[in-house]
Amino acid sequence: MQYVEDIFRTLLTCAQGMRITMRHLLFTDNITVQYPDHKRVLPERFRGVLHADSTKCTGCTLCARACPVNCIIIEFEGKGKDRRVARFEIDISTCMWCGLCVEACRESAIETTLEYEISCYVQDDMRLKFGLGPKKEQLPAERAEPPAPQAPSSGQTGGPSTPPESPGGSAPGGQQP
Amino acid sequence: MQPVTASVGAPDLKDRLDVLLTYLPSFLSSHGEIVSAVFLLIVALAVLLGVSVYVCLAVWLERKISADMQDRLGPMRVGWHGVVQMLVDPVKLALKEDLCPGAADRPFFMLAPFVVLAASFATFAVMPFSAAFILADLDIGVLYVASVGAGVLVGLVMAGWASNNKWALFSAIRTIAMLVSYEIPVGLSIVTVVMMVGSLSTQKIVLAQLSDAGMAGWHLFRFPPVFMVSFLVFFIAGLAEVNRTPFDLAEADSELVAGFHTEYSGMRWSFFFLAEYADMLIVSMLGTVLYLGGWAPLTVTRPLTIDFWVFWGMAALLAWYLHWLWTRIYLPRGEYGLIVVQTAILIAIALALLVVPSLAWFLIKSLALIFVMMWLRWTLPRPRIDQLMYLCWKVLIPVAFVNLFVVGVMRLYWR
Amino acid sequence: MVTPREIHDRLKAQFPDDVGDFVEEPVEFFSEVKPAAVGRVCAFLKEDPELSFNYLVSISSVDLTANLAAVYHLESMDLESGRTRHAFVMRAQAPRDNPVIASVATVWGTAIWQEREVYDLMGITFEGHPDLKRILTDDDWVGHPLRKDYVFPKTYRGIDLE
Amino acid sequence: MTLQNRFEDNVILTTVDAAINYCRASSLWPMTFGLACCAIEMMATGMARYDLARFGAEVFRPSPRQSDLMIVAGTVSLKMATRLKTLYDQMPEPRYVMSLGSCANRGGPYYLYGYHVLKGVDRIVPVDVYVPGCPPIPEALLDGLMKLQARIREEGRHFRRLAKVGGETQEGPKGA
Amino acid sequence: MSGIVDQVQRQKALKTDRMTINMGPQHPSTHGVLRLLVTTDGEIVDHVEPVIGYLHRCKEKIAENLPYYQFMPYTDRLDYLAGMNNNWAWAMAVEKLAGVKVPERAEYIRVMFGELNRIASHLVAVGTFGLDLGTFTPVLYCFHEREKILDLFEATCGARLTYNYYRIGGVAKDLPDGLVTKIREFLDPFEKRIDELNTLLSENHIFVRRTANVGVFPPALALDYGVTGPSLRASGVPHDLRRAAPYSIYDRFKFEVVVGRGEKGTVGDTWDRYDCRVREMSESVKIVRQCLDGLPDGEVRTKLPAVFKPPKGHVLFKAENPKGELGYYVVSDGSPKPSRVHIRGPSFCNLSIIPAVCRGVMLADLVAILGSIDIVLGEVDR
Repeated sequence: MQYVEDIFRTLLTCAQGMRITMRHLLFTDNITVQYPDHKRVLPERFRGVLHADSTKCTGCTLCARACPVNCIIIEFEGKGKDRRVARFEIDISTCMWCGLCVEACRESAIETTLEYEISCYVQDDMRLKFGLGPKKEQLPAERAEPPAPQAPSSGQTGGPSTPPESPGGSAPGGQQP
Repeated sequence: MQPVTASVGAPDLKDRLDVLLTYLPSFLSSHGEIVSAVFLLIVALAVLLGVSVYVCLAVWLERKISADMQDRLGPMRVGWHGVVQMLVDPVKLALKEDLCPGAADRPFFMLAPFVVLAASFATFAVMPFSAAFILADLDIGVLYVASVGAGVLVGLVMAGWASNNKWALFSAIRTIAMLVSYEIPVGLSIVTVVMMVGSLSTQKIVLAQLSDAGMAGWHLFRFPPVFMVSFLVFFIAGLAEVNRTPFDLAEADSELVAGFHTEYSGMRWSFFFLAEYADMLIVSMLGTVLYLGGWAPLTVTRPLTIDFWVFWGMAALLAWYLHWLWTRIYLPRGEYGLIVVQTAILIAIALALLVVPSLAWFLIKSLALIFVMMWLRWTLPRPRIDQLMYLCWKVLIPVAFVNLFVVGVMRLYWR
Repeated sequence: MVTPREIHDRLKAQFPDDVGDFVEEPVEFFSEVKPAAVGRVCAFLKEDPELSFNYLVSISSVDLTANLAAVYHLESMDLESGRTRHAFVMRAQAPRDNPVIASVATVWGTAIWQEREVYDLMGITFEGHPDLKRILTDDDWVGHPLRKDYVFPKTYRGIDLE
Repeated sequence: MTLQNRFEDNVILTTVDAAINYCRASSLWPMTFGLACCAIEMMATGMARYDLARFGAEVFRPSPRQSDLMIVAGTVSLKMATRLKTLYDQMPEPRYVMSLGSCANRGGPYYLYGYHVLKGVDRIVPVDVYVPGCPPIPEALLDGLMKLQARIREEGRHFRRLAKVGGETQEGPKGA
Repeated sequence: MSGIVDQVQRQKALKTDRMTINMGPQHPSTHGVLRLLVTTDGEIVDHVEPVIGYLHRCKEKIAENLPYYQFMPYTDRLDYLAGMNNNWAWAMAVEKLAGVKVPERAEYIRVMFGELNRIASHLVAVGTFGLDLGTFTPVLYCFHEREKILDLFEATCGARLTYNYYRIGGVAKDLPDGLVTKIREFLDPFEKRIDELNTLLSENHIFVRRTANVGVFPPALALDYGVTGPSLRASGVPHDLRRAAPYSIYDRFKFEVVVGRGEKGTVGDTWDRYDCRVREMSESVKIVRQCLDGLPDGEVRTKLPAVFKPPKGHVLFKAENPKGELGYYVVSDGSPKPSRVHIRGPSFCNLSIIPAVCRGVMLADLVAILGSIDIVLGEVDR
């Protein structure tokens, strides 16, 4: 009757449930990606932190207008012919990683890198500065070699006693002095 | 005894030593009880230390087993496979700020963890670790365990009431309902075993199961269906006694925020954690003593008895699992920590088997029961409080009574 | 399948002075209703056996600079087959300085929360609502944010918002 | 402190401070404080694939009393800000705050027109590590956690407040 | 005899007062920042009043100040478990308003990712429902499956949770090569994982006793409170927008609308809502397979003018989200920015039924009912 059937049903279904967890205990592999030692291969369209290439940028501010949060700040200096980008900053503390700026830029000066290890201790580390744009006439002569994006700062994160180097969380990309 | 008069001149060190040495034996023999008190104190501290080490090991083991059951890895970065993790947690907890909420009932709030700890550790006095090694071989051993175990309830309710937090109050009321009502099935299943043995002392219960037939002598396999049902009743009620999932209604994270120890932090909270794992050990030890033949060894050598096959079967399964683990699991930094640790544990158990066989058998059986408790924790959902009460009053207690009656009848006719 | 125009005409017949004209702006046609009569009209729309609008999709508030409007999207769904029989859109406008619209909380249960939200964000009070108080912002919030002339607060409980 | 890392991994030669900091760093128990989308990423970090338990942070303690790391994961609205402050005050002392995601860093996407959104958690609670991203992927959270652990290891005498690396953080009200 | 009588009298005279506790904004089982003001008499819940607004992020005010295409990333953060479906509803609302044509391939891609995201959202719903009732393991198995789907999304649009992949008039980028095979690799073993979940959770007798006949939503009451989606279908109303008012190209796909059968108890109880979500996942798998078979090629986005100005007018468009009917009421005055956007969140209405249903229910059941209607606070508070 209902009373007895309840007991046996409970025991039976509990046993089936336990069989599954035991199967996972014994036979299935663990799927953990051990982050600091094995890094997951990111797809090439991955939207990491933004990197603006100051040499390609012509200062058309299309990206600044496309950003819903206005976190790209561009300032110019000089007028007319030799007007150039004096200050190109992206404030990634308000950026929403939507990628609309990358779509808006025609010269593809601004792209998303595969970089995600950008946590830091202080607010203004999160304001990426991408330096001065090249003067119009100097463009061909001394085009500065764009700094290669910094290798992810995983460093040697070995056993417990060795803290990873440069805990200051240096921002990647062309943080030129 | 004629006192030795000191030699002329200021008595130097040598003379003092002589006086001491001549008097000491007579002094000791005449004050026997002080000696035994000191001896007991030392042994009690040893057991206390042993249990704390066990708790650290159990926490680590639970994390690792639950991780493996959920296809993940558990603590890894702290030493080899998180082995150091079990030392790190208590140290961190000890150094936390010791908060006591303003409106809390201060004395009770402070006292509750110690009451819980004292009650759960007191029951180790009666556990028969091996033929000779038992702290206090009381005649009313099992009754002592049941009654002192109820002290944990007092501590939990004190904690729940004193922390002046609505959630803690909720869980305190639930704890009363649950623990008190689950004492009865535990008591009844103990009575069925005691009726078989005829004495309450744990040592005699184990001796009753000690026979050359090995496993066949255990209570579990006496009158086959009856005692297995009784063991099941005991195990389920024991789970509820210890607040382990699927009955962890007292500190159900999803409903009550963290149960009676919501307001506790740091060291006080770790006492509750310690007490919970100690309770788990007690229930599994009690189960081993009552049903699985305490420290009665498995006759491994004689191929006729079933335990020969059981033991070597389990050993083969474990060896196969280790081999599978060695080939399949990939480990960072090349070391095979998990396997080394597991083999180390196995070798330790094997050694203990040779050195102190009865103690090792007793621990293996309790650890097996603890593994089943952990296994249950990660599979079953949590019943509601009224379903829990229904389970206790409408299912466990009637079954236990019927069982008691059947054992009584059998005991009467078949010795 | 009853078209919105027929529903409008039936309403016009039922409540001649309460129902305004049938606006045929692009995409969705709706009919104007006087704010005070909204309760009665909705009750009729729900009870009428043939129309039986049992599903109030949403009450949206719109700031038409001159006055504030509440737009009611209704649907009639037959519970066995799950088909929507017909849909209807209704708008009630209330003057900006003292926007009061009759509440439909007694007609549909979902209106209780939706009207509280409209009151909270746009400031239209619904008289006849069981407990009309703010639902999304806190009770001590000043102003109704979704109005076009809303000024963002500078500080809130001691936290500056610059 | 340099004495510490001259030996290879597992030989621990250390002072009491470093040992205490090490224990404190490697068993950070986070408090379940998920607000919005970042909470889902925090849960994903706790699950099988990224496994926060590897860092000793296995138990997501529900009550603030037993946790020592508050991960602010999601948008802090103004209605929630006062609750967040009381929750922070209820945590026992060696407590750390990780601000996860742009919303917690500085209001994120709701910086311009978000009248009801708090522009950054560090206005009400001292923040120890910021993890940019919207939402940051689980590896970024783990990276933030490791940087927090590195910083805890370099903390000064064990009861003094955190040694600020790279200058003083915003002047949010200090802990006890 | 009289002793007992006056003892009973004294028992009755014992004044037990209600206790109001609030399952505060930070509570393990409220899915996010929801506060329930619960007045209980012992374990029995007497009255529940949800207090929301702790995640109110002023989406509607932001929508009025941004051009149409820039509001798309904000729709991801509405129901942050189903970013693709929110994007889709917003894209279609504006397309219906402006009469924009969408190329064939883009429609197929949209349906495919919408359904994949439905599976991911249901996986989280089912997993956390198990968490509310005490089991910890199923949520890990569900998240393991969900991670595979998130990898597919990450390969196409670069983000795991906030995709911003749909555009007005199509889709941002075409599928990366090799994605179709990856999707098939995910779909094939998925059925087996659902059966494993069933044996582990839904068939477990403790789980059944805990959820059957608990929190029954009668269909009329559910519709009166605007409950839609799996919660409404579990009460026996086969209302699914994909079949009732097929938008996009849903009329080409064969799938059956999952309705609550009341297997373990009455129709419309907590177990049914849970079971509907589990069965809906296999329906979505069917749809994705049909999409993959019929995927045409061609470009994925129609060209729109740089400054996109839809005509003056207003529209309410509803799409079938995993949680229910997500509606956008868009009023445009001809300028590039919408003059008013009202978002009809399904979780907002689903949550509003809690006070009406949870009267005289146990505290543990309140948690179960809340878990079964599967709300996401981003959509409740907008």
